[in-house]
Amino acid sequence: LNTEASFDTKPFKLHKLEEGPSTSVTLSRQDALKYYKDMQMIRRMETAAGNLYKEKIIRGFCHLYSGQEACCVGMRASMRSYDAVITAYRAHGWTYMMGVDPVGVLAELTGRSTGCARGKGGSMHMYVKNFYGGNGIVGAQQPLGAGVALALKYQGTDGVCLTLYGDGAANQGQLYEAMNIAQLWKLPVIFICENNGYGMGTSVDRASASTNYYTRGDYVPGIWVDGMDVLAVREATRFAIDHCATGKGPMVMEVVTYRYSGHSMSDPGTSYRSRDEIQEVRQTRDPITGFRERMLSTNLATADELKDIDQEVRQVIEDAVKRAKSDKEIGLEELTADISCNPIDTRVRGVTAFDTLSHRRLGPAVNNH
Amino acid sequence: LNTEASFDTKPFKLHKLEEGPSTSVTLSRQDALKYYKDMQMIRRMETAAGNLYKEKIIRGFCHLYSGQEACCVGMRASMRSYDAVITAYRAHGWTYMMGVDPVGVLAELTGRSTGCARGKGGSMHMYVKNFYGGNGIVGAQQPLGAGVALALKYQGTDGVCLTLYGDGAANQGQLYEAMNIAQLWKLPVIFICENNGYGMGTSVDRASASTNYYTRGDYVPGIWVDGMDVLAVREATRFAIDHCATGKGPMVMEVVTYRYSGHSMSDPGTSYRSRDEIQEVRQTRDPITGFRERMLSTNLATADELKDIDQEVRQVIEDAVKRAKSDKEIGLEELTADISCNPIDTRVRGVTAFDTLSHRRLGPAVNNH
Amino acid sequence: AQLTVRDALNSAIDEEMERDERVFILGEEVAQYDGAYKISRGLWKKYGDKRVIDTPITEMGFAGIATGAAMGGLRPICEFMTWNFSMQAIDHVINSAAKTFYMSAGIVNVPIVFRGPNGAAAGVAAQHSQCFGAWYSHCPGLKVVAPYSAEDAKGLLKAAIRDPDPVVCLENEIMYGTAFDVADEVLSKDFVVPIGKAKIERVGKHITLVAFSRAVATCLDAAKELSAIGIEAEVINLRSLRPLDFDTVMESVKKTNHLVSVEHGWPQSGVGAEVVSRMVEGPGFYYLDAPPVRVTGADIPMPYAKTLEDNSLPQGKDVVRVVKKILNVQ
Amino acid sequence: AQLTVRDALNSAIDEEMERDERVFILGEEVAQYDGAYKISRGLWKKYGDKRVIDTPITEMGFAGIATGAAMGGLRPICEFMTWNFSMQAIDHVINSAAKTFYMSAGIVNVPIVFRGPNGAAAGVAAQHSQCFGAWYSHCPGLKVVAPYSAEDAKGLLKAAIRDPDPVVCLENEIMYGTAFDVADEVLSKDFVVPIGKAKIERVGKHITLVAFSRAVATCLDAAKELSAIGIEAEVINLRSLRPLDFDTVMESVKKTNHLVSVEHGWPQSGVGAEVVSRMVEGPGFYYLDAPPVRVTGADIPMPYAKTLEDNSLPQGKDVVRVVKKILNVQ
Ligand SMILES: Cc1ncc(C[n+]2csc(CCOP(=O)(O)OP(=O)(O)O)c2C)c(N)n1
Ligand SMILES: Cc1ncc(C[n+]2csc(CCOP(=O)(O)OP(=O)(O)O)c2C)c(N)n1
Ligand SMILES: [Mg+2]
Ligand SMILES: [Mg+2]
Repeated sequence: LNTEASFDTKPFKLHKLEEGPSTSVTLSRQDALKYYKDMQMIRRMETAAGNLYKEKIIRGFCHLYSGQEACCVGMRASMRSYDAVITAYRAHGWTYMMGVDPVGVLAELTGRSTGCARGKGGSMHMYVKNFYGGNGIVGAQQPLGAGVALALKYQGTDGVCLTLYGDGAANQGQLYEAMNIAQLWKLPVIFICENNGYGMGTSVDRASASTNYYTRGDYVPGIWVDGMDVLAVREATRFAIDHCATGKGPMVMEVVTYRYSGHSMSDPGTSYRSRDEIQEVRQTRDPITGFRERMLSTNLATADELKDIDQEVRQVIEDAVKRAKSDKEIGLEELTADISCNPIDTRVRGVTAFDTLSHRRLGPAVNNH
Repeated sequence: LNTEASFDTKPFKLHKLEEGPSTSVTLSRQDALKYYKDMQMIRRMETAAGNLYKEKIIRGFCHLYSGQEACCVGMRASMRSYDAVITAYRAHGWTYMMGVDPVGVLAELTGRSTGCARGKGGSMHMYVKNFYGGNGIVGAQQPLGAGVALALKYQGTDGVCLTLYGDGAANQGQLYEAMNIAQLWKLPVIFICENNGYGMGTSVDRASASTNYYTRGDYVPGIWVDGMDVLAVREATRFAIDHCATGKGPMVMEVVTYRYSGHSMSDPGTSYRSRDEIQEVRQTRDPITGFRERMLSTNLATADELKDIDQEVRQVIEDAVKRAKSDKEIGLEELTADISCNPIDTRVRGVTAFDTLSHRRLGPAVNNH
Repeated sequence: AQLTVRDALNSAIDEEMERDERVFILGEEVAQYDGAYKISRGLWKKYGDKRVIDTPITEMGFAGIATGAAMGGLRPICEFMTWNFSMQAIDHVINSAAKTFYMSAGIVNVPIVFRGPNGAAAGVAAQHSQCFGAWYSHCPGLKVVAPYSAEDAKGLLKAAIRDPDPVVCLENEIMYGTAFDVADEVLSKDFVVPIGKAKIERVGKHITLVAFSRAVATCLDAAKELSAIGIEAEVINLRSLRPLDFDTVMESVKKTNHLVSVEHGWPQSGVGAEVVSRMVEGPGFYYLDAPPVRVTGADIPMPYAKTLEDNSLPQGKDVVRVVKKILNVQ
Repeated sequence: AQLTVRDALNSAIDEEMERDERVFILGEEVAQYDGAYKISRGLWKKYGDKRVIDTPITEMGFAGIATGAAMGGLRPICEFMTWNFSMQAIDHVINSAAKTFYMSAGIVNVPIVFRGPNGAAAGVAAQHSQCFGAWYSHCPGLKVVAPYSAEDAKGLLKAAIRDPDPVVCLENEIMYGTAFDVADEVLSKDFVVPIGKAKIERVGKHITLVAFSRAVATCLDAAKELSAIGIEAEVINLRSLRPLDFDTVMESVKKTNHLVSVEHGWPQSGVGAEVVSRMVEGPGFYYLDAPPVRVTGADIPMPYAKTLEDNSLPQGKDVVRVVKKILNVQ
């Protein structure tokens, strides 16, 4: 077995940049195993979520990340412990990568007390240290992420905030407002467009007058990345973090990827694209299959080792699903918990004039000091 | 006297355009006299407005257009009768150019019944056929103008909507949303940035990461124009209207100009720029002085003729001021007039539970058929 | 005949588009996808790109464009995928659409309909569950309708589209699939429900329940249960929040002498606050034999977990409980 | 000592910036121009670019950035040049700031203050004269304060800045220049007015007048006039709209048995609607000897012309008229 191997990524496309990341990358065996496992974990977790939804144990919206695993895994690989992330509602993969275990994710989806938001947030609203959600409002995370970046800079760190949004969200005006301010103030924010080809049922070319998302920051430098290659994503992210962390201001990163499932569980995802198209991506560009092949062909791992990982992942998810199904929802006394950090008046009006509930404080309130 | 003369304009800068308007332009004596008179009329009207404000007869906000006259006069010169305009709160000049006489403007400013909005709108809210205001919300007119353009196209005309905004407003996210949609749908809208160097007390470079406003439409073609030269503005507008009217979609036009007064009357306008700067513009780039010199030097008019125009303009404005001061405000019965076009319940609550006022319908309600 | 709320809305739009060439619909996924909640199903096929228009996910942009198009002489129907996203565009609803007719002294009326599902759906949590009834009905210059039944949906939306003023139409996602028995006239192309008139959904004499949208169902549930113990509740479906037909409420309370308002939105300065205030501000005060009471959504952001969600919104039993208390019944 | 509301707000910000390095202010023209209404005068000179930050005219962008900065551990003061422009950013105030603590089950609190002048100024017409009291106080997760006096302004803004939750501070442009006599303690760096407590501005026994912001002045004018004819009105300055201190109102009405609420915003589902509803919903109903009445802005967009504008907003005489009517006095 090799302890290291080298690969070429697809060329990066650059906007307002003299130089980009190198396209030849080195991968250690240890990292390879980790990326593989993480991508598999997310894939399986999403499959489990899909099943729980079909069983009607998950309700409402449920946006799966299957197909896009290389994005968050690649980015996380280049992040430092104090870098921050904010993304949209397609947040399960990121939540896991930022430190919530599959029980925390799946139990949130089933609305149980072991969920990372105690079941109060659901699919779109998950949070953990340095991870600011999970946001249900298309585009809202764009300036929020720039604001987190402002805080990192203000506090004197060289931390960077990765701010992710979809190709659909890339047309939101607040992105352009945030980019303008980020450039003026040299905020350490990477605006990352996960271009998965569609915003709900609308293909990119029907929603965006320019689909070169990496150039849409105009005066903000940009970089185009193959989002199905975890190594390309890792390298580009390292490059972008370095750019932002050294005071050069924001950067735009377009990560081209694909979502296998429908937009949310209620969307079969086949009216606006063909099954063939999906099949074709699965067969030729799948981030896990591709990576697996690379690992095997360069002797970074044996097929058995990978099978073991698959097995382990399967087990972890199976256990998590059990917990997510069997754990309890929080009690009704938490209906009025944590509305405010400092509630002042602890009487909260219930559904009638005669129901006065009491406010409780339970969560850690990370900004209360 | 000549009936016609030729001039060179400053070169236009082009963005995503192969060809621009010609820089050599021809001007007829008749047009020249009209442009001159219109610019003088606006200049004097604004001076009068400033004085009325100082006399406390005009209240609230009052945004003067002095210095920017060549913009609206030049654009109007290339507009067809059915083209539309929408602008921001700096609307007096445009209101006049779209057909409201100085009494209609000044009496609106003094809040009298002869005002073009019967005194109900004030400085920022004036309307007349094909002129959709006057908008007090920075940036709001950007998609509104694209919407008017949509209507023109939908109705099968080749009409174009000129949509004006300031350099400050050029950073508004809704501009980018509107441009994206306009480009996708090929709407006949000219997004016109009147770059007068400042948004209130903030110079362009402090508010905009790129001050090349004519390029900020990215995929939308753009053109840079000397906004102090009425002829350059006229030519560029003709070019842009032609582009839009022939189904090529939107265009961006940056018109570089200057405002002599403060942002509104409460702003002395001298804390964020020097008196020298203002003086320098007045002396070297004033749109009226420059145009006057051109007319004289090419024998399109005699000094006496221009003096006569000045005299006539002065008289018109003087009379208008008198009317604007002496006319009455509308009666209190109009407090509840024209809240709705079809009011349904004509009882309108006044300031107490015991005051029920009656709704009246008075205005023409141009879209009620 | 049976008609779902979805089909009622769909046919309202269809019929009005047929009737008036100036009517068109735009919004996210309204065309090729047939609408996120399938309200516009079939319309793109029937009317094509010109009149059924998919927009990018840019509410401020497309709501502004729709408003501008109305100023320019068209009759846009602007769909918000849900009303929650109208916050991105609310400046256009209020400052561009609602205020322009007054500011222009009656020159520019803005005939536009803003519509979409409002309030809580199921399991969509805090950012996707807000009721905008109180906010929009607060503002003069707007009309605000909130259909409950298929009849309401069809008739009010048609009235809204024909109206020369900006109208906000607050629908309810959970009701979309609900089928109602409707009279034949409801199926007619001429059927219109007048804006600004409430409907008595159930006649009663002991207490008046006032509600709008899905809360009308909550009241009807309660009324049924109450009836079993001999309490006959009169249920008023407001249908319009602005203008709000208080005459009908007043007439009812003159008879019942008791008032409860029911809504799914938050309590503070909600629609119920207005109903209660109008009741007591004048002579109505003296018609009441007991305090008028508001039943509302709990004063919290909407939680995701099912039992919590269920307890965030008023149910029939909550109304029953309140009514018994007011009427002093065990 | 004498203190203007403007100086009160200015010193509140200054003192809190001195006290806590995490506090900073951003907004349009707050730095080099010293603030459009000069609330931040001198602060840029004192604290520099890092902590007093001019923004482009992009409310959604900078309010979102401010909210993100609060999530990231800072204590932003986000100035809206006027609250009218908050409509462009309202999604961040509600969905990003107000709901996040609950959605995250208490993980991410968002310590931010949104502030600026609210309601009608003079002669600025419909788009620039809206009162946002009812809208914002409708929403759980937010706190909403509305100072009237210099004491209120200083103490409430300081409390807001120190508070770990999102706070909306609704000021009034017309009051900025008003000077108030204040006790020495108000000038102290430790002076704070607790959020959620109303203040009795004037003690009386015949009727209770409840108001916030500039409407408190309207009530005090009325109270003076009423006193001349022997009617002693108790004037309650709510100070906070959420939480709303109804206990103080209730205690007062127990004594006076009469209630009038006064505000400058629109009537329908306004703040007064909430005050009246809370009064009558429970036992309070029985304390009233006459209908409780709302005095509000007229139900119209704000006109520009002076006489119309004057008649759009309640004045002392309107309150006097209502009180006399309620108390049956000629
Ligand atoms: C402001 C707003 N508008 C609309 C929606 C409804 N919506 C949720 S996701 C989505 C599509 C977003 O597409 P994209 O940005 O490409 O992200 P993807 O789903 O592909 O990850 C839409 C329209 C929303 N949540 N928020
Ligand atoms: C949404 C919004 N934010 C802020 C304001 C306050 N305001 C009015 S005009 C203005 C400056 C605009 O500058 P610019 O766009 O350059 O236009 P100019 O005044 O130079 O014509 C500001 C900040 C407003 N009216 N609307
Ligand atoms: Mg997408
Ligand atoms: Mg400017």
